[in-house]
Amino acid sequence: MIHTFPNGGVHPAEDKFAAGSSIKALPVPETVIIPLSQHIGAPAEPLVKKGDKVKTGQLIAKSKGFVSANIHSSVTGTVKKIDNEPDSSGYKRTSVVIETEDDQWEEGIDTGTSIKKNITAGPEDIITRTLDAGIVGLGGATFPSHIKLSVPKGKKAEILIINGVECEPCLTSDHRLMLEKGEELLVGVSLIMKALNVTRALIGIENNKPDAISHLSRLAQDYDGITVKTLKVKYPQGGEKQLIKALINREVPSGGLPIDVGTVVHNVGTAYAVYEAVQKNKPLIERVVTVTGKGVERPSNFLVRIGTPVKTLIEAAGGIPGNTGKIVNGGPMMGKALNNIEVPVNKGTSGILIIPAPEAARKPVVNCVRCAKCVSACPMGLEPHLLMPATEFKKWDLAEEEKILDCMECGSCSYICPSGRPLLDYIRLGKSTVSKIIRSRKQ
Amino acid sequence: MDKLITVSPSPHVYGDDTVKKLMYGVIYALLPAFLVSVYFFGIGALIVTAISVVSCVMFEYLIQKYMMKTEPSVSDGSAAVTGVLLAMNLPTNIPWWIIVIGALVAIGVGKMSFGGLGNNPFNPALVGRVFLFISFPVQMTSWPEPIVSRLQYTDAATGATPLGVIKEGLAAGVPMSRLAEQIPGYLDLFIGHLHGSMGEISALALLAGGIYMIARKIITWHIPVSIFCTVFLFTGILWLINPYDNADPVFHLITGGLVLGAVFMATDYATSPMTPKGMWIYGTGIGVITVAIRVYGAYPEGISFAILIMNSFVPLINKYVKPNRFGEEVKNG
Amino acid sequence: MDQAKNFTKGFIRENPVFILMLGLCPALGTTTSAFNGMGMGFATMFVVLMSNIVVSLIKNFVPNKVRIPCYIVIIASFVTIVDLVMAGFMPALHEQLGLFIPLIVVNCFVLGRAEAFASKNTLLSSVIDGTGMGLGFTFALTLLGAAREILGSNAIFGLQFIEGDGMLVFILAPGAFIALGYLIALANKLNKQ
Amino acid sequence: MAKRESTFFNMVLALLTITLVASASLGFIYELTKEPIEAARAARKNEAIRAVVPDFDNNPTEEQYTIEVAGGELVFYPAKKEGELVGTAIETFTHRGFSGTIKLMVGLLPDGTIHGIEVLEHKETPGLGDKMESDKSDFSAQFEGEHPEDFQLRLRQDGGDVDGITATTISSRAYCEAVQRAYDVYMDKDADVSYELPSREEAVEIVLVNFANNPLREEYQVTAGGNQYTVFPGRRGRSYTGLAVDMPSDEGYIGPIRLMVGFDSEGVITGIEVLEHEETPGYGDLIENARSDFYKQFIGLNPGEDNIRLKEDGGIIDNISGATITARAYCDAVRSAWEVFSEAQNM
Repeated sequence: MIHTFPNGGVHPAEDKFAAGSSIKALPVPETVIIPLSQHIGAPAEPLVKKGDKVKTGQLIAKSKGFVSANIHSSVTGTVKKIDNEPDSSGYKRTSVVIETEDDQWEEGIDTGTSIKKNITAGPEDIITRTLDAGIVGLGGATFPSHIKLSVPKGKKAEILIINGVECEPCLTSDHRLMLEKGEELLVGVSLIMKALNVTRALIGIENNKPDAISHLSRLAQDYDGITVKTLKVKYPQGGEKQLIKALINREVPSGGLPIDVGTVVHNVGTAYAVYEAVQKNKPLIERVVTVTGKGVERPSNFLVRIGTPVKTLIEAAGGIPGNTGKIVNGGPMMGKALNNIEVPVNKGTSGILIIPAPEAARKPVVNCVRCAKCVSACPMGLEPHLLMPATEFKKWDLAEEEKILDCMECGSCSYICPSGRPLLDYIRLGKSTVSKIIRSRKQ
Repeated sequence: MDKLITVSPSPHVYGDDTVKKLMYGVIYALLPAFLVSVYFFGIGALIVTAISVVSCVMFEYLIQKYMMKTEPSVSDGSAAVTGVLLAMNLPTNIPWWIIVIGALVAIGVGKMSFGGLGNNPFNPALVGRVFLFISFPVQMTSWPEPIVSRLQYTDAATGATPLGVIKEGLAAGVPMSRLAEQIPGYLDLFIGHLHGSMGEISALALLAGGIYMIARKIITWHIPVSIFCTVFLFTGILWLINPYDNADPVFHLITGGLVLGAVFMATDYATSPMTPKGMWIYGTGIGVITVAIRVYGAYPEGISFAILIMNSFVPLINKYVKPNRFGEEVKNG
Repeated sequence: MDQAKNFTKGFIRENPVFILMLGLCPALGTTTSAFNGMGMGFATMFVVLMSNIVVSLIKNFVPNKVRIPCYIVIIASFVTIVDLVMAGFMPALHEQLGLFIPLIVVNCFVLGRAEAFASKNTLLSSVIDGTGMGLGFTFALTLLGAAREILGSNAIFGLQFIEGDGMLVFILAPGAFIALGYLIALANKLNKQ
Repeated sequence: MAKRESTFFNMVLALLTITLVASASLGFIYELTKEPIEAARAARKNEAIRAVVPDFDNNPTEEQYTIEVAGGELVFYPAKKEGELVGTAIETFTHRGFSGTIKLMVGLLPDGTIHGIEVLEHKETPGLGDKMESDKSDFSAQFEGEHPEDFQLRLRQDGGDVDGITATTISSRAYCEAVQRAYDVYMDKDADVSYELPSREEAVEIVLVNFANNPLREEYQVTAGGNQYTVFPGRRGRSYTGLAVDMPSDEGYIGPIRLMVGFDSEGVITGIEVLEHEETPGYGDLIENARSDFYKQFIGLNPGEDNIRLKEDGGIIDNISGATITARAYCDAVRSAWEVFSEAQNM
């Protein structure tokens, strides 16, 4: 049976050019820029200073507070400076700049390629290792993973859901990971199951990746409680709430978390990272990044050290094509356009997408014809055609009443609008204003 | 960097649909009905459509340019769609100046008074049609003889629509069974060999257009299906209660402007509800009012009035009928 | 107040129908032709003028608390007089306007002039106001009637200028609303300039 | 003069003075306009009368008389010249207009030929229904000089001779009905204007044939299907010649229909009379023998052998146009009467 979520969603052209290219490790760059804020929450606190020698995998910044994550050096070398450097958001953030000298790994890290299936760590160990290794959600949200591994008091996790959907068009990093690191991934899933104390895990994969589905299904036979589920191709199925609805038909209440319906969702990349952290004692210092786009010479999936400049990746894929109009960090639907390709790859970078100039421009904006396509495309059951004017004319009460805060910013409305209206742009503005108003009301 | 790149918020890709494409899609969907009409009514169909489209586009251009003083947007095709739909709702022997007046009312009163495309509460083509219907009842209710009047325009021989025959007959007390002899067979009715307005005659061609539009996702199926179901059920009940004085539901479905109205007029974007639930309410309302007018009202056909009446409820429906909010009603199964 | 201005205000600036939007019921109901509109207008004008005169004369005699009943009695009397005289001497017009003549009593416009103007102003001003506003009302109704007659019957004051029927809708109630709506828009545009 | 205070006295005084002056002046105006109003009314009516009948020299309004019919009354204005009747103007009506009642003035010559028709009152749609007015279209002209005996007062599409007004079937049809009503009542005025239905006694004598007794004296009750019915046997000498059945049916279009059905000794229908009904004038009331030949098709049929049902119900009886339900009830009553007849035979 093929699952999907019932309401809303769109189906943009998939354009998975890099699906056939296997993961290649990129050489260690000459310089890495490691931002101290690569996750949701408080930036980590630097432990090194200018001139310090660091090894690969060495902790260079400590997580500050509960919602935060450790940062490790991804290379061996000398700290050149700790300064504000532009990152992929376009803002300057405190980063550790390291000049590479060698590639010497920190003691105790297993850099071998053998697969360690045997799980010895207990639930507490797993959570601690995850925390220590600085693992965050690798699907793009970069929420510190150890928090999602510890079930809050009074709640109970029943099912673990592993997100192998990769619903963003063009991106293929998760796809390749599932094909090439299937066994490690499943061990990682088992580890998370153990940490959460659940007996069932579902891996959801969209059916445009039949090879991954069959590969993982075959491997999963050896693992108790892990099942691979096929999903219909539909964006934004990778959204936590949509994925839960699609796989187990539960609706996370408005403003709630997956744990409210007895489930926890982790990305396949995160599961792999947990495997490496727990079984190999390896912190999160590299990730798979897809470099793709129409006109890119060699669409590829690279295993990249965190902090590598985006420019290096693009050059490895054949350089910037002549007609480039836009370079996006992430997928075409939710990624962020970059204004600078010197910025580093961070933990949340799942892909670099190069869009040709003709497609980079937006459609001309004309009158709303009230075609209701945005209403039927919204996976959250909202009415973008109403939320946009509510923001435009500053009717914040109406916007709040119409649940503007439920918007997950998937962009389906802007994608589908035949009048080319910037629905999501306004809704984002409306969301931030409404949440400010709500916060001020609470005070 | 030697050249500029675009930096804009997500999403970075867009669907293929544009207003223009959707509008031309509607026009393509109307082609089969138009061709059937040309086959049955000949030059009348061509003249009426040409005058209607040209005057609608012209009035929209003139009003936008000289009265609203905005950049004319006639190229989006919405005025042309109004023009074709208005023509579809007229008999093919109607004098040219009546069409021009209808186009002026449709575009001027029905659309531009409210601010143009997307802001009009009523379907412009229907506003024009109903205006003409009340203003020129004689010209609007004499329909040319199909096939034989192919080469005539305003001088064509005329006759009554099947719905008109039934309405008149039943009012005079003639039983259904005898009236059935006066109307074409169901196959003829379905193909379009009958008296009627230009675009409403062929249920077959209109349904083909409707299926094309649903397949191309120009419209959704909810409104036409809900109208058809309601009309079928309502007339079916009446027919079962008293088959002597009521036409059967199939007859009601394939005659008059029902298919044209349900597929092309009621589904007009700006004047129909935004949510599937709302569309059901709207379609059901149209169905009920249509049958009520047909069976109990003064006119043999009521779909135009029904659509306009339900158009006026659309803002209310949109206000109170909301889509299924994700996570609002927690149904965990 | 400048009496000339007092007289002309009723035409556009303070036109009872187009600007003040008073007396819309007869304005919509009776204006199927220019002649009917004019007849109704003059009937109303007579009532406004006469009641303005009387109210202005007795304004000090009538105590405040009973002024509205008194005004209504005065207006009703004049309306009845108009009704009877019209039935006797203009039966054809009376037939057409029929129901709407007695309704002049409840025309807010008439009571409005008595209450808002005549009860506070001199006899001369009240006469000028009554005549001016009455003519404005007549002008509005005649204009509306003419517009509907031209569009609806291809005629003006009963003179057919094109053979055949016009746009029927303008003779019917919906046409009255459409025509009135566009005339109000026009009056507002003129007022703005 | 300063504004007076709102004291009780002042208020009463003001109101009293004003109402007195008002009523006095109104009384005066009323007296003044009384005659012109009367004259205008009479002139209007006379004008209408003059328009529909030939030249006259009497005052028809003085000689007017009224005849009550179902749904209203008809007013007759006889027009005379030198003492001789030259025509009659009839104020007739119909309730079947598109927007309610239409009043017409129909002028008939003494032989019933239509001389002219004027519309007195109507609320039909301007531009459509109002074309019935003589100055708006030639519709009314087609009636002039026609005698309703050869000129069927029905629209062509309904099988008559009248060309309806385009797109205005309902008004045209109503117009014809009103004219027909005037004609019917006028032609019948010497006989019995109100179409009284036969009494039970009369009906028995009409529906039975070939009898020498007084069937009314010999009435008795028959039970059929659980109900009691009154029957009247016809006899010649000792031999039984027929039976009249007083047959109520409870399912007309509007209310019950009561028939008197006569059979001969074999069960063949010898006559039918309608005793009571409340059916629609102009439609359902065509079952009355005086109004249509509907009953004639039953004579000579034997409900035991012939299928006394409407053709659309699979039988052999022709329907009454516009009155299917009434006609169906009539057939049902006739069949039930036959059931009573056979019960009586078996007794």
